[in-house]
Amino acid sequence: MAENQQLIEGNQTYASLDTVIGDVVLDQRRHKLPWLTTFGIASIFALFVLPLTLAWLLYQGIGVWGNNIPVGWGFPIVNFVWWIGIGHAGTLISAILLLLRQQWRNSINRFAEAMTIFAVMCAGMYPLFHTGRPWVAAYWLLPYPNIMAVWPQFRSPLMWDVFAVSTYFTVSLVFWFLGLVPDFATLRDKATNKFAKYAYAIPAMGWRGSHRHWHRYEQAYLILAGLSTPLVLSVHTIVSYDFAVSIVPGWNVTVFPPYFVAGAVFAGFAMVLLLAIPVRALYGLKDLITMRHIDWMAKIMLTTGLIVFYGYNLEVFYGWFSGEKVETALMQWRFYGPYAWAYWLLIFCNGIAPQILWSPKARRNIPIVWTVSFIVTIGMWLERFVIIPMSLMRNYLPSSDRMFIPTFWDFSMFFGTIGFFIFMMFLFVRFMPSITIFEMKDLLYKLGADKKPQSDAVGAGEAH
Amino acid sequence: MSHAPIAPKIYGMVAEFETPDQLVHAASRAKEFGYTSIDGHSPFPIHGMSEATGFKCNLVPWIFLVGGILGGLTGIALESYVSILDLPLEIGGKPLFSLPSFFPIMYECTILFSALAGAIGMMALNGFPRPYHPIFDCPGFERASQDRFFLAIEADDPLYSEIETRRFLAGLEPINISVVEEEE
Amino acid sequence: MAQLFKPSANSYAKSSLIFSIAAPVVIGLGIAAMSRSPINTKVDVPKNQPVPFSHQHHAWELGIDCRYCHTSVEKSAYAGLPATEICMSCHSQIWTNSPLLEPIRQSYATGTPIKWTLVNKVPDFVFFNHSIHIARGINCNTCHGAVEQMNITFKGSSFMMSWCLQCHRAPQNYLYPETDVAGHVVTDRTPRQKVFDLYWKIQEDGLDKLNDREMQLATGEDPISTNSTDVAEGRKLVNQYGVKVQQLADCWVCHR
Amino acid sequence: MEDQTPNRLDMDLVRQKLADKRGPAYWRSLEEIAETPEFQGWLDDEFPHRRTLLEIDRRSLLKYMGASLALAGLAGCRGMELEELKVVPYVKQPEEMVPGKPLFYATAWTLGGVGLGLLVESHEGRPTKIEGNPDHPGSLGATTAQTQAAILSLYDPDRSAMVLNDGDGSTWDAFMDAVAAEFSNQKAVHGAGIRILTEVVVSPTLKAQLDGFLKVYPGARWHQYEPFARDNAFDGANLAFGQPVEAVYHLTKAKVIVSLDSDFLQDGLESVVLARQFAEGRRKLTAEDMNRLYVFESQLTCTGATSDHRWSMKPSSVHAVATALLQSVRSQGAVSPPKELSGADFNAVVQDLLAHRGQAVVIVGDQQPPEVHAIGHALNVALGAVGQTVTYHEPRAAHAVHTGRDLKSLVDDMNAGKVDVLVMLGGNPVFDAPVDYNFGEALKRVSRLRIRYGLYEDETTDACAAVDGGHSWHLPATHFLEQWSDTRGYDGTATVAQPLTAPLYDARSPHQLVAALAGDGAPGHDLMSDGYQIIADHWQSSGHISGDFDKGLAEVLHAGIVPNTTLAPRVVALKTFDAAPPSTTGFEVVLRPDPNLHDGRFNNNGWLMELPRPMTQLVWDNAAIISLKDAETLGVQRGDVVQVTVGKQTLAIPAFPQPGHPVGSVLIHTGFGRTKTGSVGMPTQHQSLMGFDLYAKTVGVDSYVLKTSGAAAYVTGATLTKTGQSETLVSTQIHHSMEGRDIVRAGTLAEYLRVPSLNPDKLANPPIVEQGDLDTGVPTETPEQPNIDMYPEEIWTTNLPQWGMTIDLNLCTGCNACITACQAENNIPVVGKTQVMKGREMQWLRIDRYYGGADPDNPSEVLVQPVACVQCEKAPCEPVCPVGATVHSHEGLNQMVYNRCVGTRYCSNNCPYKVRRFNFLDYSNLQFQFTEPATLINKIYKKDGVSLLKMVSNPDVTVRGRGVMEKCSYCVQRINDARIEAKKAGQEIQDGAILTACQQVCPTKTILFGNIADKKSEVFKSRSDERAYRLLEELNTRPRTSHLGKVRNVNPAITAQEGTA
Repeated sequence: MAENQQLIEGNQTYASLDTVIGDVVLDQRRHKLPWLTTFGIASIFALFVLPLTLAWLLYQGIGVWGNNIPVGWGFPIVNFVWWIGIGHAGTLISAILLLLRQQWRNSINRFAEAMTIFAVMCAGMYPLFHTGRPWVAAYWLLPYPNIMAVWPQFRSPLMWDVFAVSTYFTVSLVFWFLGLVPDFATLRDKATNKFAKYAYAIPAMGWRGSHRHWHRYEQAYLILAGLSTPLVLSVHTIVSYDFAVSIVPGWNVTVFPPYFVAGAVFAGFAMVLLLAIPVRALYGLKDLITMRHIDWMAKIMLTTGLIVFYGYNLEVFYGWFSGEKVETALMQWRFYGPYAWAYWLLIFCNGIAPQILWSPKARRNIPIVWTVSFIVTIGMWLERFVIIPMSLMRNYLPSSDRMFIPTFWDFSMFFGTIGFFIFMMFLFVRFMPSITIFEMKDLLYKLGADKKPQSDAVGAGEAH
Repeated sequence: MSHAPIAPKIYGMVAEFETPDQLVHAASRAKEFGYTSIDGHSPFPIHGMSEATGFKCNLVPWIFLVGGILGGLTGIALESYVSILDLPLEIGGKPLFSLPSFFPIMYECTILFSALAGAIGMMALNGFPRPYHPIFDCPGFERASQDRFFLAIEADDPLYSEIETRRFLAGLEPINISVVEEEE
Repeated sequence: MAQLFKPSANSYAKSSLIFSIAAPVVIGLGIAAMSRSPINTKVDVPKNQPVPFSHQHHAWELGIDCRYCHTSVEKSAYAGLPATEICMSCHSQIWTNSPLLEPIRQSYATGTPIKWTLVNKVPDFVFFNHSIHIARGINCNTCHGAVEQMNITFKGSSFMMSWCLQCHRAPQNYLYPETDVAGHVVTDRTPRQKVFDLYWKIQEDGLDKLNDREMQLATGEDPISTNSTDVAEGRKLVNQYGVKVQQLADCWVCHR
Repeated sequence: MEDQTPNRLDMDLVRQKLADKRGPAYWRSLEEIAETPEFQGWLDDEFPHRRTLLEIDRRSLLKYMGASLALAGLAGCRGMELEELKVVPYVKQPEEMVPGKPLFYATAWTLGGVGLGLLVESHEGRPTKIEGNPDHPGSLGATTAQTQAAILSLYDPDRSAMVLNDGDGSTWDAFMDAVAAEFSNQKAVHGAGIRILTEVVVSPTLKAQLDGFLKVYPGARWHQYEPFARDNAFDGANLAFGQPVEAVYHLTKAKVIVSLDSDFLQDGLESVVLARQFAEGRRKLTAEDMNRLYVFESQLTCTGATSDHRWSMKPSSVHAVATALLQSVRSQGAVSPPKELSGADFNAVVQDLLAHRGQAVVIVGDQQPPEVHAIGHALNVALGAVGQTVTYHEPRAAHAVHTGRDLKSLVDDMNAGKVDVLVMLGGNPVFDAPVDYNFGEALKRVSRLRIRYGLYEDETTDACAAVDGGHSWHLPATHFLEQWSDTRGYDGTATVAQPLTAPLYDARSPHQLVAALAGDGAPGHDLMSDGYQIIADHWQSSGHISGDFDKGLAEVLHAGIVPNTTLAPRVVALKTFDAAPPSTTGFEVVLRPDPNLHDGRFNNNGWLMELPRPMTQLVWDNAAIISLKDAETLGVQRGDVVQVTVGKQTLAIPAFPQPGHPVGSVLIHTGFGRTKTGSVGMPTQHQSLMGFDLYAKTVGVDSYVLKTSGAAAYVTGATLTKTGQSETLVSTQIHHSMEGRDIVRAGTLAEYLRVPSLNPDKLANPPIVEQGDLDTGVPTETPEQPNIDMYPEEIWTTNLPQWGMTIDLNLCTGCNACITACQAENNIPVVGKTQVMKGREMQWLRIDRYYGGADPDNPSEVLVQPVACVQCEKAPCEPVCPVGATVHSHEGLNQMVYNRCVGTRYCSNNCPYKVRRFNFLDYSNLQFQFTEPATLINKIYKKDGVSLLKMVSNPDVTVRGRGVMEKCSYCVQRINDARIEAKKAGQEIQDGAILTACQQVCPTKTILFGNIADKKSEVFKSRSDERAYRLLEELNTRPRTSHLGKVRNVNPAITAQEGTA
């Protein structure tokens, strides 16, 4: 019982849930200085830095970045993979944990899904703009009968990316929207302000909670979850193919798919914590996103972190075991080259730092968890940096080795997208229920009504 | 429009309950009593309602399945047509039909089509979007999406009658009972 | 609780939903149609010229051979536009003071070239070679339409890549054997002779004596034929001319 | 236009309008002016041909060409043009011309006193590409990098465009009037006040003209000066033989070649034929047939890298080696070996020489003092080489002098105030004369007329104008493709050079000018026509052309050589001379002409600026090239500025530590640091903008400040000090070691005979059974090699030719000619220093250079390897392209389709050879981008009119736009052309019918190209050679380009661990 209560703290009723969650949105007075300042800064990046960068990029060509031959892929692809990775937590939490009947997911899935959508948006910008001519890339990458009588080339991992990422985005969006419909209805009915009423009524589409609807709704929701699970796994697998399929030393590693997926989850949960912790503090959601949740997420971070770390070690092992002169040269380069600091920092961020989460104390210490998440987020970016440009700097023919030095525009675009992400997240928190109301009620009902199966469920939850 | 005032069309009679369990109990009672067009309304899915009202509909999974199959076929068909028939190119010495490279896209198409089909199908089956519904006229119904549970017995039910139905519902100790009219 | 919407809202909602899905499709189809239409391809759009030159008059009525003006069409990638002196070789004798020909005389006198408006143009990254097409028996009209019927010259075909590929992927559908007036296949002619033969036949025998493939050319419709006998004939010619069909659709044959 | 007067008046108008316009601006203003009817009229009767060029310039070249022939899109891949385009046919079409088909004309070029016969490709009167003339003995079809780039100078918008009088715009007529006035005074004193300064004159006609002039003005003098004329050789010959003979080498006969600090394989136009001869001696890989090259040099050169044994030493030490060799050879055995190499080695060299009497030859480098040259001659005599491997001829130069001393006497006269009129035909003495002459000061004493005739307005132009008193004239010179002239090849063979186009600017040929000065060109009359007449007259009188002259001349022009004009060998007798060893202290500074910019005359040529210097791979800069040991002792890294002090002269210049460079000597190339030149050589006005990169300073530093008349060869007694500043030196290769990988296969002759494949693994542990087939490179016929490949052998079977290429590393000298040829043929843009620094150079073909051995100052081997796209059969770049922009053709080419490319750069990432190049910026539309900031203004400016530079573009190749990947195409435009012609002729493409640009230019025939499916083809034979291997074979990419391993014919008597290359 005590166990269970930790999923929802304070003695909540259906009505109180509505208030706790709904008022964040309906009572706009709750958004105070912290929200405004953060949002203000974010919008500078989202509405000024990012557009400016893109304009200059399109005007000049990608020469404004640091890319060169041999380093054809620099920051843009690093950031792309980083964002996609972050975008994985959402659907993973909603889908996989749903299938695993992890009720603790209920209070964070909506939030995580939103994060997914926006992260994938940010990620999507990079492949499009890194050609320097998005107008061409945009329509030549889509298969449709054209007057040139030519088609995309389906053997290319980039083509797979196009399908994987767009599918992932679409499905996540649908999943997210379906989840929102009943809550829109709630807000519609709760709202007093006429404008708000209509604003929520339209997306609610006339939801009235009929049991027939609930019946089909639950079927669909469950199957969607079932579909999303392999989707989530496939997307980052396919992203990892961009590298694993090539013959570039440091890229053609068979371990990439699993360890990219693990990395994605790793990064994703880090980002969820990074955002959830302040939000729950800010909007009095402590009762719904409890220490229990944070504890579990920390555990998942620890697990995936270990998988990723294992991946790093495997890379080194391959490099040594293959006996390939090129591979060993690459390892030398990572260990001692001019960018060695990036490699060792990566090892610290993703390998060493998370180990503190072994201790339950640390897992329940908000500042520590938050800091670790922050470190991990940086670490995951470094991982992509180490894999992508650093591998490209070394070649089969030493004559073509070159350094890669990012420029101002590399960074401005990166921070621009971060700004965009935060910008969107804050809008979301302000105008949409950041916790699934009806699922919380369902949970409350289950917890309150019959305890027997519930404690099992929670038991399952612990033993995940 | 005719001159004689016509009696407003009745949608049905709605009873409001405190708890989910009451609603389920009421629903099953109504079923036993013989009512067929019953509709329960709750802020969250209540397991047992469908059984209680004897509502069955398993179309949704089939829609997902068909969508998925179609998607997969579309994917592989597109790739094969393009790579073998319409634009046969030697790409890095790979065979024209290189299944391993075609698989990912086929796979993604499967999921995409299936998901869209399912989601849209579900909405269609539920008749959404439907911003207007007579039951919204039911007093206090806004709480149906918050913390109250409603059982509606629709007027088109053969057993429906102002008096009988009201008496029956009253027997279930609802918070209140109201008759809902339907706008033309 | 009060209704937020009128009953009619339901139908509005549904229809707007359907519309929002249908609209992009319609727009897409519209663009597709437009890009294939003269709006984009400029087919059949006559261009103003400094001198209202009529192919119909020169090529058909007078029966002047294409090569008289387009001198390099057999030797070079570029068919060649007549130098002013070529025009003058006749027009120093006839129509010597027609006001229409003033620009020609001016040009000849001052040595300033005439600036004709370009009618047929492939993009800069397409390297089209007239001479080899002539040498393989592709008639001028195959690409340029019924030039001998044009008063003010216009573009005969879209020159879209897909259009080029129709022939480059299946030349047998476009190559055709030449027949004499009696309709017998003429065998003793080289492909290039066949090319320049058509207008003569129109001259001598008039349109009605042409076989239907030649008719297609003369009337400027797409001279494709897919009926088995024609295609079989086409195949023969493909072998006879030594056309390497496989290669025709290689990128670097046209793009470099 | 019968009446001339209106035109004269209108010319004044034009002159006013042009008065203060310069460079590109000049062209812009000209566009406005060109609209005025007066100008039109003037054009018509003055320069009929000029019109077309102005047409081109006013309308965008794209529109003109795009219509009048299918000129590949200068606008880049922009898709279908929809706006109204104009077609401009001829008014009167030239007889021989078929629109759309290029014509080739034979002509010749002269550089550093040597002529080279050329064939120049012309599209509709627009020269686009220079090739060697196969019939010319000095070219045999090949050329050098500089020759290839010369075409770019023709279209250089910075060229001197109009006559300047005291710095203001003027005309030739005005000039002629001025001359007429002044020379009439001079007549009185028999022209005692007139001095003419030319570069080394090779042209027989010009010589005759100048002699004629001197007859008219007996008091006048004619001086010659060129900073890198062969003064030392001149003195050396005098010292040895008492007459200024010139040595002509016949290396085909030579079995043992000793280079005393001579870079005869790369330096100068002569190198073309010498490299060819040398290569012939290295084709047969047997101990008796293969020649052996010993190099004693003071810098790492192509020759040194190619040699079998190389000793690097201070320039002064070469004297000792030479002396020792001479004594030893004379006394039939090694005596007193010099300290630079061990007695054993020295003895081995001597024995080798003695064993090959009559088959050995010694070649001395120009920077060596006369004594060493004399010793070299003596050695050749002693070795019985004379008449065999070397013959002595009267100089090519029409009037051989020691230009250094010649200039001195001129300067003395100037300082003595004896000179009233100084006529400078070409050259740039103010920039490149020895500092102690102080030519600029002396110029101030030239009181009345300072006439400067040159291709560019440069330092000398300014110096002339700066003097107050008297008048200065700058006269625009014609590019060699714009003028009638003649010259002599390395063996004296004369060529009558014809122009390819009328002058693009208001320029005259030197012949016309001298003729005019000599008074037989009356002011005002059309100077263009007699440019031809002068040459014709000379050759008619010379009597070399028998029979009907006009017909004969036509044949001569067509052939590109004048029959039997080869200079006859002279009989020489060796005198006794005393060759005192040079005294030397401190650092020794060697000033050499930059391998690309020569003495600075190509300073405004982007192709040459960006062409990596051989060995250093340095671009856009010159540097103090020092040994690694010296760098260590000085504590400087690459780019750290060092102060070079010689007497009073100091020079601050970034250091470049170079492996294989001798300790205690500094090599500095000249030709940089110009203070007045075009926008490429001196982009001062530019700054860096929003990460867009341009320079704020001159390109490189002026090293002539160290050039003194005293030091005939190299400067001794120099000191180097570290300054603490540092600058960026950009080199296209940062890693120099092969890191133990199997990249360049090389071995000694012995190793080759043991393991013909030179496969390092097998060399390390020779297998019992030799598996030569492993390395034949034949794709399918390798039974021993199990096909470890999941892919089908063939996607489709075809009987089409399969293109392939072989590159014989045994012949490659790394002279870079192929790179520039490729650049010219394939419209490859120049990107500028900063872009190269970022790793974005665009050259499709690169020459990798690797060092071997432990001691960096004395690498055991220096290997060069040309690498372009190897056209893999299982190309890794293809499957990764999402839009299928790079796919395989039925002829086995790895096609890159620019207009389909979206620019993901994945192909480049996945290319193990990294031979793909990407247009990160709008390089080709900003031909100037490396000198102009790409600001908005600039881009708008770019829009009006297409820059003249675009006229150099090859119309058969697309000019790539921004965001497009590109790479070597095996010159597919040439393949397609050959195929079409073959088809029209109803035959298959003959072997050798297709020459790729790099193959055609190569002096040593290193590169072979052809159909590898044809078992009889040259390339198939070469590909089946035992030495043939495919780069990075282990990746199973199946390259169509095979490299052939390098074999060094080492002297067995010399132990490997001695420092040899």
